[in-house]
Amino acid sequence: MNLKRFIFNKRSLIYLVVLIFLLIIPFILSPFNLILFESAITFAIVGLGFNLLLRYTGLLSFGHGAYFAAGAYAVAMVGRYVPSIYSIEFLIPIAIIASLVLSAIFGFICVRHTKIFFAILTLALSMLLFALLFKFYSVTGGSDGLYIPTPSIFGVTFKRRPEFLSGPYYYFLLVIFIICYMVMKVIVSSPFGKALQAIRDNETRAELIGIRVKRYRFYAFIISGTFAGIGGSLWTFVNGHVTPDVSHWFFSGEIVYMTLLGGFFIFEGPIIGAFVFTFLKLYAMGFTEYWMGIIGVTLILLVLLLPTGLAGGVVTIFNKLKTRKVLGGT
Amino acid sequence: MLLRIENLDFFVDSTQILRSVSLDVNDGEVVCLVGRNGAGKSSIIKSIIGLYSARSGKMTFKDKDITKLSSRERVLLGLGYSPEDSRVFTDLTVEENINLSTWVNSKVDGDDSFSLEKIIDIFPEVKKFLNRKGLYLSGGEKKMVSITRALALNPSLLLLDESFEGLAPIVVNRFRDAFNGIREMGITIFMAESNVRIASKVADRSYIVERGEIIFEGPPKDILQSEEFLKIVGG
Amino acid sequence: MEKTRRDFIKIAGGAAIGAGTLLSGCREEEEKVVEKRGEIPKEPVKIAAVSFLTGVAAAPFGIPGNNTFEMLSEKINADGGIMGRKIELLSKDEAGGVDAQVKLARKLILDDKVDVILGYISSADCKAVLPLSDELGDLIVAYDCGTQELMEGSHSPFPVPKYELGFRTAATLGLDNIGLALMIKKYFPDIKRIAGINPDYAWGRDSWSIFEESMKKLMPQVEVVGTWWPPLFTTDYTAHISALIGAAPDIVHTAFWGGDAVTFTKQALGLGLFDKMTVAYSRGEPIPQEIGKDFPENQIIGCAGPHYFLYPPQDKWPLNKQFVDEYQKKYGKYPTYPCYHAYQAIYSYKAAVEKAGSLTGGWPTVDEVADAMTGLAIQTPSGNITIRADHNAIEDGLFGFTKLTSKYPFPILDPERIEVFPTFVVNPPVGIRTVDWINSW
Amino acid sequence: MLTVENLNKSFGNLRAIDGVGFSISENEIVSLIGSNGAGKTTLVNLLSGYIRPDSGKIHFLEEDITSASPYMRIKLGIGRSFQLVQLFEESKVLDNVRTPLFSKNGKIKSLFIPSDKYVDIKKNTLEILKVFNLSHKEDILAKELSEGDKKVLDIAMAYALRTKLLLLDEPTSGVATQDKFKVMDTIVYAIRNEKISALIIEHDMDIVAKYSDRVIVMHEGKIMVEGEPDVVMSHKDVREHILGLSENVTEN
Amino acid sequence: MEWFIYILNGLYYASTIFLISLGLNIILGVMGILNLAHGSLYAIGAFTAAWLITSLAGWNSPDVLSFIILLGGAILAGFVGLLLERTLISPLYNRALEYQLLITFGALLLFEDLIKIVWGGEAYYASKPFDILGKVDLSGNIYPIYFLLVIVIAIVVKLLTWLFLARTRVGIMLRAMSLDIEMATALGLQINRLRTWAFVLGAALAGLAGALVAPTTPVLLGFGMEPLILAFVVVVIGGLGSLKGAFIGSLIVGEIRSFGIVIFPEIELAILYLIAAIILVIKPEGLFGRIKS
Repeated sequence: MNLKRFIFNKRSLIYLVVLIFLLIIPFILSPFNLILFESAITFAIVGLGFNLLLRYTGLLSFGHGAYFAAGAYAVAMVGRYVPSIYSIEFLIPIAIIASLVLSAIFGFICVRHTKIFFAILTLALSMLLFALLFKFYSVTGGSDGLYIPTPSIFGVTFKRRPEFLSGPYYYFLLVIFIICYMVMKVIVSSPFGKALQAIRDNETRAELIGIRVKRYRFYAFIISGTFAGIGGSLWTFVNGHVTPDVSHWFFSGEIVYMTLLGGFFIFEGPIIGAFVFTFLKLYAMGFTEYWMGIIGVTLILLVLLLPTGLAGGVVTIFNKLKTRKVLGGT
Repeated sequence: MLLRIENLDFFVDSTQILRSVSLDVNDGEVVCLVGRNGAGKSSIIKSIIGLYSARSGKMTFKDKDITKLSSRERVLLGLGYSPEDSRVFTDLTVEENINLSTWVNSKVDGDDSFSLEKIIDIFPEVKKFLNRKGLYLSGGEKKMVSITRALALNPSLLLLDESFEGLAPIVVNRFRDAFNGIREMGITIFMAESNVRIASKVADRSYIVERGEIIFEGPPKDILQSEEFLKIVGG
Repeated sequence: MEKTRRDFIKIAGGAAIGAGTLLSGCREEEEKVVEKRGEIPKEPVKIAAVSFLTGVAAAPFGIPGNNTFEMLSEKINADGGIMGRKIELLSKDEAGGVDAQVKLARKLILDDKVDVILGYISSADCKAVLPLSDELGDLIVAYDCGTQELMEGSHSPFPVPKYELGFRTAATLGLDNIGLALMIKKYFPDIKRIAGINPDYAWGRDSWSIFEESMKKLMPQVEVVGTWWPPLFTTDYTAHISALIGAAPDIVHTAFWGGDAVTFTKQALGLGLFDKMTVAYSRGEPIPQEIGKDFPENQIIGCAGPHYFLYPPQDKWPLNKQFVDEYQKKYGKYPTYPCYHAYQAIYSYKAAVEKAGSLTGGWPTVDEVADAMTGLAIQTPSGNITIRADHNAIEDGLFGFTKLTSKYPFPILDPERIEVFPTFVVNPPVGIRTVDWINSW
Repeated sequence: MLTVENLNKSFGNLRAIDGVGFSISENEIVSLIGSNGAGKTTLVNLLSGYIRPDSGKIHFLEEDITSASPYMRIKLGIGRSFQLVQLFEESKVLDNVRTPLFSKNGKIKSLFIPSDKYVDIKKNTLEILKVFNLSHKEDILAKELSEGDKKVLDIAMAYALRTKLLLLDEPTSGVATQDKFKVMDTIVYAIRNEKISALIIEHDMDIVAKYSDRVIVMHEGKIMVEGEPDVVMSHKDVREHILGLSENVTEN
Repeated sequence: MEWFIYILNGLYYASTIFLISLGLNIILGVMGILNLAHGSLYAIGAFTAAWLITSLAGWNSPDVLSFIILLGGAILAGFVGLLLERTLISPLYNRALEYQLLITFGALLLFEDLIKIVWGGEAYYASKPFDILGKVDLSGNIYPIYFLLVIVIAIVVKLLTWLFLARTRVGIMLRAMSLDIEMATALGLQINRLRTWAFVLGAALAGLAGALVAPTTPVLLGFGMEPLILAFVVVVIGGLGSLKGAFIGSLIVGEIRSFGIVIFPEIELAILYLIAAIILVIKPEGLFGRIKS
């Protein structure tokens, strides 16, 4: 693609606007909202990975919290037991390895099944991890969870978390997020991604054209879990604390919710969902003590009225407008 | 006229299965749909009982428009259905299988002419395994139970899908007698059959279904005499 | 100090040139930062009170604690407030788990801009929230939670204070469990077997480990015949109780509280546990009131310090009589130890602000309040407390045995067998971890 | 090209395939006909490796593939289509054909390169679509195609694997009567054009007569007759048992 | 004779879990829906019973009334189940799995807050039925009669459910439906009404379980979360959609927990998940699973 076409491409323009918006976020958001925004970015990364399974492989995981927890606890454990390497450039690779190993183990079991069995199996395994994190108090801190100190980034240390979160970490997060976004975007459009979609559409046929269905599901599972792990590790630095709750099925349910809220038929849907959900939840919490009810009602309405999610809804409206315009013109 | 179908179109997703199907069934007739496997016979029958809903077209039964009615409403109006692979509830006893029907029809029908005894007499063999579970029946036994179950709905029109499929020759004759018994009860039969020879022995009138379309209407022996039709419906 | 602490807020606030909708509150904050000494703002002082308002810990701790915060805020406001500023109390629910509390605390400080958070019953919440004080630059005062780890380092001696802006105005669970061991040594010198049943989280784990260490030192002949760790909010303890009966200890240690204590006690009554052994409740003071006269007699009860509505005797210590009377009048119940803890928290803050403010003449900064709070000693309905250099208060330890009397519809502490262990007997010295201190006996 | 020798397969007491032997040469279209239960589908399943024979041999391109896995057979060049089309319904037509090509070329393990960067494969895909008369439909979803196009696409997918022998199970079932020749014209054009062989199971005698080089007739697990369409169709046994054209047929 | 008490403890625990998982499995078997809001129905049963008992405490009502009240929990939970099925679940029968799961998840969130609105955030203590029954001496071991009553009730409910499904019209229709829903439709069974029946029955069983547990422990927000997870474990072990599976699965869970607490007190919770995971790996449809993978 030549430069001129790239610049005047409508899509590039949208990307540019979004990028500029993301770059100035720390200057326009209040500190509290910035922290929320940062945790939304981490959930968006999880959502990207989650949707590789749901949208592109056709598998509904109800236990994605487990891989999130793997990433988060990897950070926490290093902080607790090997503080000498507690800097972000070590922590993230360690988190990736931890979530990769865990999703490989769980994935090996889960990919042999589909549909509700897959959902229940992933749920059960994440609860197993929850029980272990909960039970091994002396190692994991049990239900108290573990404190996450502020890490150093490439040798730069920060005395207080706000200094860390207000600027440097936000941009660091943004870079990781953009990398994750691009990597996932490439993955779903790569031959590998096409193979996954083939499996989703027709397992028998996929097998017939020479795709090893279980093996590719397994690969997708690992990639998806690793993205969750990356999201989990990045989230801990924002949150400052991690508890076994992130491996509870309830948290996994929230990941599913975010993805559907944004609209899982669209690549960017889970990202939108992550942001909307994070702010919705917090503002519902601030607005009323009955925030769970608000989230629940939103979810019910979403399923009943807007099954394609927010992004899907926007696209539908947009398409309708477009057709109307075309009709109007003739 | 008992049943009339006009210009029925049926789709699965974007794939058209039935193409403007029109047919009639008169009171007291035995009408047979003939055609190869996959020609669309089962789809027509399932559309009549309401398991498939037509995209367009009209169905009237006993002069009522049933196109939009639920299966239950159709059953209560007098339709009974025995599907291709019998589909006897495997975990229920034969008696329970048949009782299900009587519970459905008793709700509207205080009709004294209805007698379960008489219905079971169509296939008296059924009495021998009333307490057996569906799982432990042979193929022929399943067919008998399935037809008895449909009859227990006290229907005016019985829809039979491939009732003779896989039956041993001797049993085929047994079933033919049963059909006569059903006729004598005043029940109209609309059946699907891929074997045209069998169709010709039981049916008054037939339709050939090919590629989702009705391409012929007339007595089954006409089919047997036409090389063209025989090529289409197979041996 | 001040500069770095407020840096984040300044960066965010100062950079917000022309920013739109989400700016809420940043400007206000900026004004506060440049406040001049000697002035006392007119707007009320915002105090967030975080206690369990829902859930199983609400009735025994959260509601009494929050009631006390409300009652005392009104009282302070009626008497002219803190340095003339009225208190605006924001009562918040501690329910929802550790993560929810971290988020809430962050919101209270960054979004609601409270002057201080007084709160936290759960040890887990304390551990998770106190670090936020220094991170976000606001005062957080833990008022009730007991974990000794909160202010202790990983080895002795540890540097103090651990948090510059984090405090606790009550003693640790070290007091409860060392005191229990001392009680057992005094009243059951010949026992051979003990067991523990504790909720499976920091509170239960820490309580048991302190108790076990103390027993090893005080009564080395005693054998631990089993420990059980049911999860919090277990509804069926029958299996644990049967296992306990099977293990046949002389005394069972438990740090159960609230609903868990009630469920356990009721089911243990049903299975006849109390016929075979004595149970030592490390912070059992509210439990007899909750269960009523069914609560078994002759069980050992700790009071989380010297907090009891009948001690110090009301005729000898009028502050206790006044507090009990006011509370009873307003809420129809006797105050329990969380009420006393709430008293300590809000009056410590008031005293610290006034102490710091009297020096400068204006409303003190957060750091000045923190400085004033360190080393503060005040009188409370339970006697005296001192907040030490490690930002943790120390108190005496009160223990007793349950006994039914005709005067109250629940067993009270048998006045004949009340034990008060002096402060220095049940609290380690500053900078020494509780466990290390016990091991040094 | 394909040689089958004395193949046997029983299910319980039923001898589904009973001593079947035949061969298919290069660039040959062979139709397989027979009444229901004659063993046609069993035979196709044996050829594509879904079931194993009790005895007998299958050779393909000089190799003994009697016990090769379905996957191996695909690699060797035996493709198959189904009576009910098996498409990637939610994917674009383009990807329906491109994914098999990626698979064939060992590219599906490629994670970090967008599919569109494989220009050759895309070009190849578009060529295949053109051969199968699906040009200009590459960007619509497979589920939105007409039944006839779906059939064609199904075969295009099998073809994309560089198949040398196609096993087609009722390529026109479900296609409307007026479209059946159009569909077959497209398929057979592609087969002839690419010089591959095909074994077609078909009920429709019009199609059998029009497109086959040779017809194999199966009856009760055995091969009854084989030969050129005209010869076979006029064979007495075939007329009697398969086409049911004789009057004095005894019941079963 | 201690083991005898351990078995009884296991039975008691199994009894409540059985009632919940039985309801969950009926819904799963007949409707194919995994009801995440099942724990909330359990909580509603518990709150109803606890609230009625504490409300009546001041009235000096006859003792037997407090036992009858326990049924109130089942009835209200059944009624809430009816509303839930009619309004939210029935539109989703033809939708994908993720929507069915999410709508029950949404219902769960909503119920948690509705419970908070109706009954407030405080815990309810309603131990009257537990207290008045007292204890019994079983060969030297004291045991609360109430727990024995719960075990008996669970056995009775099992028998009644079995009779209901084996002998009654609705029961047989429900079984037919869970075996082959299309055929059941074609026979004219009232599928929608039967689905409602199944859901109400499942909900009422959950409510009954909650009501039975209420007198033994304070009833508070979030009451249904833990039992829901345990019911999942039972369903996974016993088999998806199988009534026998719910029964055997509950016994396994109850007894493993009871003996686990005695023998390996350190890992009482994890051991259940571990067993569930192992069974899932070996036999993913569970020991008596009917829904096939």
